[in-house]
Amino acid sequence: MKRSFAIAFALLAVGVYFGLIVTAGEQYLHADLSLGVSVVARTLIAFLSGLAAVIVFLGGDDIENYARPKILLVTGVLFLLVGSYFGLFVAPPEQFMGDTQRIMYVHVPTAWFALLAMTIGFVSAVVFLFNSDFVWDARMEGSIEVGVVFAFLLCCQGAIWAKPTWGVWWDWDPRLTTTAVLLFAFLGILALRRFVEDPVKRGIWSSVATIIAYVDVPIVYFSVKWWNSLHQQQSSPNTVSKPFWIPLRANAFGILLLMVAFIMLRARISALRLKHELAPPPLVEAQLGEAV
Amino acid sequence: MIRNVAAPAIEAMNVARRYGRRWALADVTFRVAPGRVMMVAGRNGSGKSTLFRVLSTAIRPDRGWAKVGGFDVEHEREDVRQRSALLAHQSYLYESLTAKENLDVVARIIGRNATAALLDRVGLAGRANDPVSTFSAGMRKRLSFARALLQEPRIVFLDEPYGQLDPEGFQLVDQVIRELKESGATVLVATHQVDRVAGYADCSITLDAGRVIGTSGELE
Amino acid sequence: MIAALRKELLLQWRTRAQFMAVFVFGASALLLFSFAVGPNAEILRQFSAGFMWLGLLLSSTLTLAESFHAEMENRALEGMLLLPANARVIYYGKAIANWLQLVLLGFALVPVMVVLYDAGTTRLLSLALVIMLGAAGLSAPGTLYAAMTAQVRSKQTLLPLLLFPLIVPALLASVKLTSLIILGDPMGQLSSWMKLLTAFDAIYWSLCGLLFGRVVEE
Amino acid sequence: MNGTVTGGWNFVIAAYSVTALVFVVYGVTLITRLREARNRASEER
Repeated sequence: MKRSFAIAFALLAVGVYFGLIVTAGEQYLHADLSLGVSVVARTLIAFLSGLAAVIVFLGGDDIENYARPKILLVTGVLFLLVGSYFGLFVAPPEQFMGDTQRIMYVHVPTAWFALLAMTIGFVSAVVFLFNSDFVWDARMEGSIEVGVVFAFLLCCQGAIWAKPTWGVWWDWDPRLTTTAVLLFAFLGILALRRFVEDPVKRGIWSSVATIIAYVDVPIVYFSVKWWNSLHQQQSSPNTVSKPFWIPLRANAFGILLLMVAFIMLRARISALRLKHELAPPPLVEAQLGEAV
Repeated sequence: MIRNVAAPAIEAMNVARRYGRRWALADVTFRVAPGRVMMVAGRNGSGKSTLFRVLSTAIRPDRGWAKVGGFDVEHEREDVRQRSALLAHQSYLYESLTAKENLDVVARIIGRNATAALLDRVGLAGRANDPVSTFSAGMRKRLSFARALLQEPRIVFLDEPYGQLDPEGFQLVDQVIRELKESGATVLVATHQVDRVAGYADCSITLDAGRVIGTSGELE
Repeated sequence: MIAALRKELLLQWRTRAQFMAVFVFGASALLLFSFAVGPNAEILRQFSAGFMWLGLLLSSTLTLAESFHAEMENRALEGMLLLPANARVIYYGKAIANWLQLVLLGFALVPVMVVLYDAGTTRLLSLALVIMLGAAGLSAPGTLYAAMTAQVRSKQTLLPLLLFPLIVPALLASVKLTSLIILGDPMGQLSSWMKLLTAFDAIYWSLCGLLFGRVVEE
Repeated sequence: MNGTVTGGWNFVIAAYSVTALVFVVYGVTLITRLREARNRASEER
């Protein structure tokens, strides 16, 4: 358990090195730290090792340990501070979007990790249905709630982005609309969990509902896309050019760590309640004197 | 599948089941040989109904395991269901359907008929075409009895079979249980009519707070 | 399967008064929608498809919840499961029965829509097909969620809360298809929407059948 | 207008503030809820 935490951190460090430090070295120190790895490969490594870190962090998570989420929380905040500093004060305004482009540095990573949190919820639901291990029920509840919070945040950021860009708060953009639908679908699942007392039923039903809602994501996306096809197809905001990499990726790693920490914390709350609910029957001696 | 014929009809090992936070069954272990009539005694809330619901695969045990007719109640539910029937606390009847329709629905799903004969048997032939919603509690009990018998079970769980019945109904239940026994079926009867059932039961267990606190007679 | 379906249809036939009540509810919803827009015939005609499907959707939560009422009354559903009948058979019996009822309700709401919104069409066959596919999209997940929420306190709120976000694609496709049929289809979008709706139905009819057993077995 | 969105700093500030607010509030509630749950668990023991 202890080892998996170290491995996850090492994976994260690899991702941060290739995704962030090499680029920062090129930009500001004019030093080549790439170790001969090409740009495309670096991006791929950063992406894959970040994903692997999330899997190892959560898969090898010791639900009894309360120090780890806090370490992750602090590290995540540090990344976010660095990323936001670069995003707000260092990165140049974008060619077309001007300064509003800076919203993208928090908006895009939030979108990635909202979807990832819900994917983790989906995976936990499938695992729970197969092995009935309540650790996965706790993880499912944690990741769904974090997914809901992120999706809510995403809708707020999306509205703030849409106003200066298209002049309206809500543009029925397929991605944003899908997020809103997802937000309501997963809110419904959290409500369902509140109304079911029996922990076994609660686990199974919410797993089933999670699977059903998650499968809906691509269908909702395509239906909204076609439905809204008469509107202008907005181009993707430019997040690919190198000057924008540092704030975007620093924030991405920061939000990644926050997401993992939030899920861990929330799963611990659920696990404590489940421990209470699933306690074995009390070992009282049968009172033979009172037999019928 | 070939199973050992001498194997117990019902075997429960450390069975426990929770409703919410309350353990309705804490730890129940017993075995019954085929063809026996066993009485399950115990006051209200002692776990009799929960035990029957676990054994008839209506609910899963949270701890322990049980086998009915040699089949595991958790993993071989279809096999258990094919061989057993439960007369439950709830009647399992559709209120808007008539007595005959209720039986026909069951008969069609499991591929049997002879519903008319069964209705006659439980004394409801005259009300066969009245909807269940007009029935009294005792008549519902009779109808659910017919519903359980329709499945031609080898192992029968009767939860309070005498509840709400008239004296004539008492006689009917006695007779049906006797016939089931003669046909070689295993019958478990949960009841408060201890004296009445003790007259014909081969053995008995007594439950309290979800545990077995007494056994009598030859269980195996 | 046939036996399970027959049972459902018999139950529905016995509660046909309920169906009339739901139909009146749907029709009055259509009437109320027009008050929200105002007596502008052109706008009403434009929105007619959306209003009809919203009316059907609102009515569907009533019929879906009702379909499990009889099952919960005396725990009849548990009784069915204890027969050596597969949970999947029970699910498909119920889902098909609910689908038939929704199709019937949809057909009944069409004349109301035509009269109120002046949204007539001669392509009745395609309209019927759309109603059948759209109702299938409502009934498959709706039956599964109704089975869950029937056992829960405050089921009236929970069923729409779970169901409405889920069926957004089916609703969008059905509304779009219906209005393409009524208002004409200049861009030839009909077939791609039809494919989307069919895909939604196929996915949820198989997925919900797989998962139903886990929901009702205890 | 040359196709560039000018200004918009207030929107940027709003977006960053909302983000910070949501993260901080959610993080704080999580930690307090966890503390409560742990206290309750230790009381029962």
